[in-house]
Amino acid sequence: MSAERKTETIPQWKKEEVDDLVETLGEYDSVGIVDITGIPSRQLQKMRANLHGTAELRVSRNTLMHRALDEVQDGLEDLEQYIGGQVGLIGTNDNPFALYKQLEASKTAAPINAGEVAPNDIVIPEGDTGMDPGQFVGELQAVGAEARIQEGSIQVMADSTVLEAGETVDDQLANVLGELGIEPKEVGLDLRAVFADGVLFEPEELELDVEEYQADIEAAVAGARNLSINAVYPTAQTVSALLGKGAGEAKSVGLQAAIEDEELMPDLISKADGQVRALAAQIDDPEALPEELQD
Amino acid sequence: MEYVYAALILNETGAEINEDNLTNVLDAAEVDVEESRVKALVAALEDVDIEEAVEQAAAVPAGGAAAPA
Amino acid sequence: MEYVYAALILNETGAEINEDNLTNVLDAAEVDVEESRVKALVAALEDVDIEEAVEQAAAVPAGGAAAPA
Amino acid sequence: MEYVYAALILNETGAEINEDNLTNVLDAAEVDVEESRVKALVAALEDVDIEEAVEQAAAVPAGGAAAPA
Amino acid sequence: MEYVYAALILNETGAEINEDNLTNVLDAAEVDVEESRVKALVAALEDVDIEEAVEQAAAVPAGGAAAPA
Amino acid sequence: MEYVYAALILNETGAEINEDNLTNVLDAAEVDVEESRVKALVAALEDVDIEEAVEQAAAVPAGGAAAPA
Amino acid sequence: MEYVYAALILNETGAEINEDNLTNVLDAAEVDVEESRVKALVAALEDVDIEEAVEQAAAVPAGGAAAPA
Repeated sequence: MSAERKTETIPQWKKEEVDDLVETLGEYDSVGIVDITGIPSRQLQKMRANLHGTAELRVSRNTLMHRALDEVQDGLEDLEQYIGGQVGLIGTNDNPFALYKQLEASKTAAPINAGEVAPNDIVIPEGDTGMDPGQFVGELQAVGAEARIQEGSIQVMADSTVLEAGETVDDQLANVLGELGIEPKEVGLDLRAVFADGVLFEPEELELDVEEYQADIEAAVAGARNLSINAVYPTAQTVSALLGKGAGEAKSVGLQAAIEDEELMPDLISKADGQVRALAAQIDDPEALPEELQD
Repeated sequence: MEYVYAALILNETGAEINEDNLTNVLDAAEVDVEESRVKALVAALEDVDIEEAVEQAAAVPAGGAAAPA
Repeated sequence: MEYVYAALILNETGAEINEDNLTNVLDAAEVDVEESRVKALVAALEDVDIEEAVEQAAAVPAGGAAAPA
Repeated sequence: MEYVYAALILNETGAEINEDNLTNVLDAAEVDVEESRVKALVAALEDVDIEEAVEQAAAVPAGGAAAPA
Repeated sequence: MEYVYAALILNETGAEINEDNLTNVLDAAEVDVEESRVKALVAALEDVDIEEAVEQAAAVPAGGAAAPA
Repeated sequence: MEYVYAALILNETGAEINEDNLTNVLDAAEVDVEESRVKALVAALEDVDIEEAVEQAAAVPAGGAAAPA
Repeated sequence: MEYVYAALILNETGAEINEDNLTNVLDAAEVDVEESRVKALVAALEDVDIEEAVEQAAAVPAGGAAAPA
């Protein structure tokens, strides 16, 4: 209904564009808003091509994207709060976590220019710059790096944070970073939010700690094994351990009781021999011991 | 081990570890449920402190929980 | 851990560890399923070698020190 | 553990570890035998090399056999 | 070791570890029972705390799990 | 362990490890000798290479839990 | 070694480890007893806590490989 009304107020091409966006949105289980700020259009084309098969990227006017999301509703309107600046719509039938991972992995490093705001802390890493001694050491020190000349070259003695996230890069720092070849920016499609099957995810929720999951699985498996063995509920995976446990228990009882069993004899003899040697070790007088027990 | 995992899920949710509940969970995973294994599991877990049995390494000196009859 | 246990049941049965299957198992255990956790688990397991994790856990007695309550 | 011990006895005598034999041994010890546990044990043992499991246990030093009798 | 296992079953059930009971269990397993071994076993176990001995076995990883890396 | 020690004394002297000799040694130590244990010991040692068992004991550091292979 | 084993037998039976008792045990094993060695052993053991020494050795090295099949 509302769509009908809107079509009267906007030009035909806009209507078609919105319809098209709506149609696109309908094709995907998950829809997200990505930040494309600063990505040159040629690079954007390449990124779009790389996503082919897993996700579709649509760039349109923000107002039209608002309109399209609003039209679809179903919760997608919640994404509107993330529209702002240069953004695009991204749709995928993949798991949103997988989408996030793919986008993160496809980000590339880029140099930062004077006047730009640092997206994260900028660090000049410890190490040999490979540069010959010269005035550059002073420039490094001026931007806050712990640099000195050592063994014939300019070295940074410790990881040095030269600019904090949110601060603006000045000419001098841009120059130093350029000389060092440090590219502190990550350029790529930056996922702001994804709406997937009724659930809205922000980036921090989409970043998975795979190691933690691995650890959880190991803990779960180990716990199940413990339970199976401790409760003596044999499974194909634990019955060997239970048999081993039973055999070990029998052996322990057999050895403690010195049970005259053929299987236990070698161990009982070993035990006796060990005891003789242990006792002999406490005896200082060689006269009291046979040769084989003397040190 | 799927039977044990099923019991552990029920244990986490606080649901009773009985034959019906275990069977439901296993059914949902499309396990071809063997009644005797379900029964055996319920019987084995009857007098067991599951938390403790899960945490206690199966191979470690038994303080008490180790060898329930 | 109930989500992980559910995944392990599916792993044992050879069923695909996807959102539907996980949700079914958890539903059957009357877990109040959080879709986002299911999604996250499915995604995370794409990068985890479950068999390896299972073997790893089996090789090492879990629990470490004896801690009988 | 009585079910496991019973299986180990049968293994030593070379008798088949089946439900009947296990039940006989346990009955003789006046164990209140639960059929389901017997079944579960037999099922679990199906693909297991008992000799190997027992030998591995034997290869491990028996826990500090402290106070001699 | 079948004689020792028989003793362990009796120990679990709480039955007395005497010649008759041991013989019954071993008979049921179709062991060709040697009276003198049964007698010797009873005598050997007389002064041993079986529970303690069993628990000491648990100090060692059952199934020969190698020390964790 | 006194029965085992007695057997090892006989082994050292080169005397036969039979019931009479074992009984003599144990009698001399005023052990209240149980014939059945003596019998069982003789039987158990029949196929055991005592020298080998002793050597293996010497090869393994006593007290140290040898790492299982 | 036989002298030390004889001492261990006496230790187990609770008999005093003196020259007479040691000599009796060794005689019974038809050892050609050397009096000076018996004397020396008795004297040497006077200050030794035999129980402790024996227990230290009790973490038995497994003669696993020697176990008859």
